[in-house]
Amino acid sequence: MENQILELQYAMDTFYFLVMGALVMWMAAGFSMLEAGLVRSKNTAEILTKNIGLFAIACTMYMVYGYDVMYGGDAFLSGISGQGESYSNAADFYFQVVFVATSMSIVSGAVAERMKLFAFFAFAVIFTTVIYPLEGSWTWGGASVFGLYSLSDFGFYDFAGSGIVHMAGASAALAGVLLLGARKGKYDKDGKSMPILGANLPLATLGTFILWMGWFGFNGGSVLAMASKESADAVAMVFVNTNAAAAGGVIAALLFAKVWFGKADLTMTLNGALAGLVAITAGPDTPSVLVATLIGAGGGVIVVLSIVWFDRKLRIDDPVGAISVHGVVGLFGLLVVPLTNNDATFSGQLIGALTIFAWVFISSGILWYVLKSIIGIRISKEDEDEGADISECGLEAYPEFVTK
Amino acid sequence: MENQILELQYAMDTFYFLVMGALVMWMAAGFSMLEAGLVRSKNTAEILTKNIGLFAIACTMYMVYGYDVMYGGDAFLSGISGQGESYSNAADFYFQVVFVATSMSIVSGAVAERMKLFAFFAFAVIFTTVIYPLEGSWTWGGASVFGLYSLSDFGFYDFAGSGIVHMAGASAALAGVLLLGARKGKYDKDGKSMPILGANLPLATLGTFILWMGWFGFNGGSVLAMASKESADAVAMVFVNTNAAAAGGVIAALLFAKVWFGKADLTMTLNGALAGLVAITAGPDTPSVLVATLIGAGGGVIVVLSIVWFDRKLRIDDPVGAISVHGVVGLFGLLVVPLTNNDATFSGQLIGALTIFAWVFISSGILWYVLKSIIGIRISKEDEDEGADISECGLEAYPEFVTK
Amino acid sequence: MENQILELQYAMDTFYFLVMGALVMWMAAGFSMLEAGLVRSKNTAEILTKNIGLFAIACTMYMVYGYDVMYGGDAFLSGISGQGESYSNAADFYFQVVFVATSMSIVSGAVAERMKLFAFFAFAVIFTTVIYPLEGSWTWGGASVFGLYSLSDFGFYDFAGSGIVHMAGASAALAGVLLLGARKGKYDKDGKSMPILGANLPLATLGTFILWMGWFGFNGGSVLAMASKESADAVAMVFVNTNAAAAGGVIAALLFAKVWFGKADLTMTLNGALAGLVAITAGPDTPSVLVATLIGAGGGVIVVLSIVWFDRKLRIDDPVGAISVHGVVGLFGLLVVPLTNNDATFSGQLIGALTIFAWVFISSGILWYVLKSIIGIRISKEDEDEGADISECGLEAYPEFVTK
Amino acid sequence: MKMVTAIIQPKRLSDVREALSEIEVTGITATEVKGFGRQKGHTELYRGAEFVVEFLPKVKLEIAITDEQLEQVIETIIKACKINGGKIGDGKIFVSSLEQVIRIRTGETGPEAV
Amino acid sequence: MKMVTAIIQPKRLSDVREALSEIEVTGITATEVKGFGRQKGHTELYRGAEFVVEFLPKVKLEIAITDEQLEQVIETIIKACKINGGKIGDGKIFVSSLEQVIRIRTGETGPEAV
Amino acid sequence: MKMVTAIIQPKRLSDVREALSEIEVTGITATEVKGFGRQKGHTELYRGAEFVVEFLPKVKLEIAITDEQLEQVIETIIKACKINGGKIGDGKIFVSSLEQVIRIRTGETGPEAV
Ligand SMILES: Nc1ncnc2c1ncn2[C@@H]1O[C@H](COP(=O)(O)OP(=O)(O)O)[C@@H](O)[C@H]1O
Ligand SMILES: Nc1ncnc2c1ncn2[C@@H]1O[C@H](COP(=O)(O)OP(=O)(O)O)[C@@H](O)[C@H]1O
Ligand SMILES: Nc1ncnc2c1ncn2[C@@H]1O[C@H](COP(=O)(O)OP(=O)(O)O)[C@@H](O)[C@H]1O
Repeated sequence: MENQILELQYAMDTFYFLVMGALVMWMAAGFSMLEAGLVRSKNTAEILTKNIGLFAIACTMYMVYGYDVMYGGDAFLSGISGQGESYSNAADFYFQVVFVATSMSIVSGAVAERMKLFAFFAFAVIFTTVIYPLEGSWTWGGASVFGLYSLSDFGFYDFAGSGIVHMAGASAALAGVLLLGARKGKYDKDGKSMPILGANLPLATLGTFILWMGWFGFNGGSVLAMASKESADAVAMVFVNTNAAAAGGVIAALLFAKVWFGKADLTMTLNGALAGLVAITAGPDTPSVLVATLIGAGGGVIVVLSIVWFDRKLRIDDPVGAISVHGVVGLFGLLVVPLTNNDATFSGQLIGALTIFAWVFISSGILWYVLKSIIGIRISKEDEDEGADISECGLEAYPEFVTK
Repeated sequence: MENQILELQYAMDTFYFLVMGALVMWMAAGFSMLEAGLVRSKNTAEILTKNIGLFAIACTMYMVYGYDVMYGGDAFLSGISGQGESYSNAADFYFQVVFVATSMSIVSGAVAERMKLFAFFAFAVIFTTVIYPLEGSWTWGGASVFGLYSLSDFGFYDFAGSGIVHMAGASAALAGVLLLGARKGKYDKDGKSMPILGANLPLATLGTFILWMGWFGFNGGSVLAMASKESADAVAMVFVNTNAAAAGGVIAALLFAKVWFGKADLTMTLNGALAGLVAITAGPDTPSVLVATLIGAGGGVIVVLSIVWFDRKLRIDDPVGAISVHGVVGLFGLLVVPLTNNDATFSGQLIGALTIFAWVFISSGILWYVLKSIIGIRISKEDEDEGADISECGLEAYPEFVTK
Repeated sequence: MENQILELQYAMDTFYFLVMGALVMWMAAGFSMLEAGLVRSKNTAEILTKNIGLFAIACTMYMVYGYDVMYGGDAFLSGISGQGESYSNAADFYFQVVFVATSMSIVSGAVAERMKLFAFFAFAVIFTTVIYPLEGSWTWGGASVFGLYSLSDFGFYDFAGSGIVHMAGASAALAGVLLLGARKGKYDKDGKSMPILGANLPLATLGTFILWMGWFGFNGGSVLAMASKESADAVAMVFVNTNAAAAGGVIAALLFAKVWFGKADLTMTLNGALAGLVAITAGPDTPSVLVATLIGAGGGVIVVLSIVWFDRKLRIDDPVGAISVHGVVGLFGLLVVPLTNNDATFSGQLIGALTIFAWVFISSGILWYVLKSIIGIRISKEDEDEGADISECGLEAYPEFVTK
Repeated sequence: MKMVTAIIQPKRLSDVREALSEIEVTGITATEVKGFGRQKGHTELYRGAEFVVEFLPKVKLEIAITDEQLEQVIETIIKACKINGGKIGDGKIFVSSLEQVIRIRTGETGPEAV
Repeated sequence: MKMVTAIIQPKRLSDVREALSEIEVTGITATEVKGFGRQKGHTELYRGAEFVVEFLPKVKLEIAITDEQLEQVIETIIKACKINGGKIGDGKIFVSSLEQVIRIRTGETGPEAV
Repeated sequence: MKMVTAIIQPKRLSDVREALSEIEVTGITATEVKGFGRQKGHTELYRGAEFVVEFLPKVKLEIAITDEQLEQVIETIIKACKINGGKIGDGKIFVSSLEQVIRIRTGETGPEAV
């Protein structure tokens, strides 16, 4: 009977991982819709192809090699079996693989509307096989950073990946955007930022809601156990705090944009929701619900400032605001963890953030550079005018609707 | 070992609440898409902003005060902790909070295309902090109505909230719509109703499917326990009946509209699905599957009649049909419970419905009136012509597509 | 205590069925969005009506009679109760009913843009009451084929329904399409295939992601148990393999189309994802993750070839590629099972496939023919020009957007 | 015969159409256009950046008429457009001459075909 | 030079275009318009309420040609539009005179630029 | 008065508009059209089948001007369109005569109304 109970615990934890993993997988749809809504219609089919393609690449490459790099498990290509210790190993893999895809999804939005599709896919192959898994091995994997130091020694704490997943994706995106340059027409001759409007805001909103829902799996699953009172309480608390932070992000971004710009800016509000979610991800387990709401609200304000700052001051063109949402707010999320969690230290968070950023930014930068030199990463001016849909995919996303 | 079993039960019930809650949260996306699809494109960005904003407000205000009002739990702002008795308290809160948001979502559709965004948000703050929680306290909370009488004494039974959530939302909506008036151009000088077409029916259909899916969480979670044979059977039966009622609603509305109008009216069919769901919500636990299908079908017929009646006879302009779907059919749902459930009495259902309606309609009416007097609740004629997207949000939902 | 453990197992298995079933129900939204995105805008409202209508019909007719036919359970109309042996009977019904709807959904895409709505519904009634349940009774139901032979004797193995659900749907679709003919303008006077573009590719992509997510329920739930270590491991493995096959299908279709056509064809990529999923469905339990990826990739290549072949060589007009995705690839899925599963034989798979195809194709053919003779199955040329939305539903899906 | 081309506010379309059918104008062709005139475009906002939408949505009506109808048609359009008093953005009317009009169905030409 | 403006049924567009290219018309500009003529609009339904869509979708073709081409072009259009016999809604053709035509790329003017 | 109708590449719209406002043209009506000229359409792909999109997106500008402005306006348009040297597809300009122009708001007519 003892055994039956153990089996039940095993089954419940496995089931929990699978359900949470399915929710995280769903985030792939969220990123696709968000990005498809925020680009111009002439680049929509391409970004959809990019998103479904990168998800497939992430799932395959992480299976082939990345999982092994990150968790140093069994040998190459054979690391995944049904059996596990306290839950199925396959369920663990399933949950992990959707995280890689999430990190990679972040990149696609920032380089939208001008990057060559297959250059992006080539990047995705390396990112999901090596770049992400390596930094993942230093953090969740517990390995030391190139044998030099161990992040856990410094009190680095990143519950579900504000840094490991989100800031990492944003760092790769930043490196790419810097080498890629702004979209044609984004800045006029005086360097003034020209708005380029997203074509389909209901899609972008849908994407945000999907991400919000998927995030329950993202954070909730990161408790890594369900089948005991303690872990059940932890998962429940994480759900509540994740929701509260998203709500806080929405309210803060909405009000802040209303006061600053005079209107209730929908795209900023959507970014506020995501910022709230990113902000809480580093530590949804320790704050009270009220504090979680405030952390989310902090993210909501920061994201508005950051997007404007990147766009108008730094003149870094990020069509969907991915670098601000996932990078800047991801960092913020890491830095507020010590406020409510004694296991984390401020310096540990900083060192961790720096380590992740340095590694991902530099390695991605080199990779983008190599790709740029060999096959080129940017579509031609002519193709950009006509839209990446025609040049990369040979079709249009909304062929029947007359567009500007 | 005894203890381990208890922990497993605890974990399973908590997990069940969280999964059901995530499904209900998903309904927020459903309402957004449904409403975004049924308004004109010039009011789409605004309604999206409204929907994501109200969800955030509901989550925050219910946390700050509403939950406390409804379940008279611990003190202000501190009521939510991970720990609970037979399931995590946080999971319970999570499940409850998404219900408030649902009730509030109902309002947004009815007042669409003409209400001031921030007047609506102000209403949402009070509705989710006081109006809804108070009537919730009389029903699910078990408190007596202003110390006068107790609904449970009369045999009032509302399993998952046909009345408490749906009719309540519709009552607030009705009060708002009466003070707000019809959209410009909705009725010509002879009072003839002019159709105002929804701009994006695939979105509306998606929203309906999302709501259908989320409803499994809404009704299924309302069994409030899973970890025993009895409760598992109950949850399963609730799932099946919920699905059956939605199916019945679709078929009935489709056929009824076909016979009446000569065409298979898609928006009526969508409303039929929702009507079936609303109708079964008061008692998905007791009927057989066949009876559940018939209850849903009843809702499907009623909703078609009611929408036409409100639109053409009463000349109450409800762009998405929310008052009919959630109010009229919600009442119908309450009234059919005694047919299959001996714990409920017809008079109890009537008294309960009246209590909820009277409280919500009057308190909301006063609140709308106050808002109207102070800040105004309606956008200007000029802004209505140009669309609420420009006036409230400063952007358009589909800037590239040429519109009528 | 023994009893409590049994109850917990019972509860967990029931819960597992319900969650998996909700995911499969969600596939109805996936098919709707996929098809709505791949037809022209003038036929969009009609196909949405068709999809929600068929889902409702499937749920109702299977309840009324189909479930009884398939599993020979209790008497007509009373077969569904909460109670079950190792899980709730209602949960089992819930899971099964969404499968019927899936099979029926496959048909709607292939006959899109030219079939009469109510002829389709009439077909759906018979298909879900008799045609599908009968072949289901021979396979999952364990009954012998018209008392002649028993498929299990030959070593026929179809884990989650590559044949029983998908190929069956495609067979019914093929019979319908043959009697219906191609859409007006699909082939020019020389028989050259003219492309008819889908109006909304983001919707089609969303639909694909929804189906991908729902498929975890489809395959994962087909393990039929969760509450033991063995079954938990099996479910986890099925999840991982399902995901891997979809990823393999995407990559293969994307690359194959890129090499063949020179562009990254989005609609082919979407079909690749679905083909990967269909291919693995007959046996997601036995292959390793790598092999699952390859099976999916096989499906991805086959689907591209098959779609082009049907379209240009056979001149069979299938607007969404349903016959290729579900029929041809479904067959492929059946045939590769023996490679990794010793319980299945190649001949058994062939006999099973033939049995299903013969029955469904012939019975559907007769039914379509009868419908054609009595009420007609095709809308008029005039209505086809104007679009089925106006003729069948009396409204347009995107009334505000100017179209070609 | 004349071709009258009127650029009007979209919200005036049904008023103008009704007014014209009262004076027995039986054919109109309407096009959605973007207009740029004295009326300044309105300002929109995207992610905090303001920008001016310079081309405003207008409707262009093309109405082929006989020479005799000209004056009345112009007056009717002007009246229907100024229902709420004249405002900037109310639009313009252009008149040009038509050499020939042909009804495809019947092959009729000239004034009868209008 | 002449400007021929033909309002036709959208479904006739490719027929007309093919017929015109056979008689060596090399340039056409097409616009989606809404037409209101003798043809009554069709009835749609929304939530049980019927309403008439008065403006029907049409395509407007503008074709600049030399004076000599005029007759042939008109005949060709009429023929292509009446492929299934003449029906109400088949459309109209308007002819006006063009003072100048300029090809932007080369600066050519007059008949060569057509 | 003249009506200048220019069919241009959509991407040249803002250049042309700016150039025209510098020479004090105060009104423009722009329409999205599909053009078919010497420039061959591009090839798209759908499910592996190639097809030619024959009608390419263009923008039609209609500009009512006084007779005196004609030459300058034409030159300005040509210059703005050939910013990157002339290419096939750059477009065409048609000039016709206007008999009357009326500003609806004020009722002004003739050159002042332009
Ligand atoms: N000279 C012109 N040529 C072409 N179209 C014009 C001209 N002037 C005005 N229009 C059209 O008429 C519309 C109304 O013009 P507007 O500036 O409001 O006129 P007004 O100066 O009479 O108030 C403009 O949006 C434009 O489409
Ligand atoms: N007098 C007119 N002025 C402008 N456009 C017209 C006129 N008459 C007809 N049209 C256009 O031609 C289209 C076809 O007209 P229709 O009423 O079918 O012509 P008919 O009377 O020749 O059958 C109309 O939809 C409209 O766009
Ligand atoms: N004869 C014509 N009549 C009407 N429109 C024309 C004509 N010739 C050209 N156009 C329009 O001008 C656009 C540019 O034409 P294009 O073939 O590129 O001209 P070019 O031969 O000067 O390069 C075409 O797409 C079409 O819209």
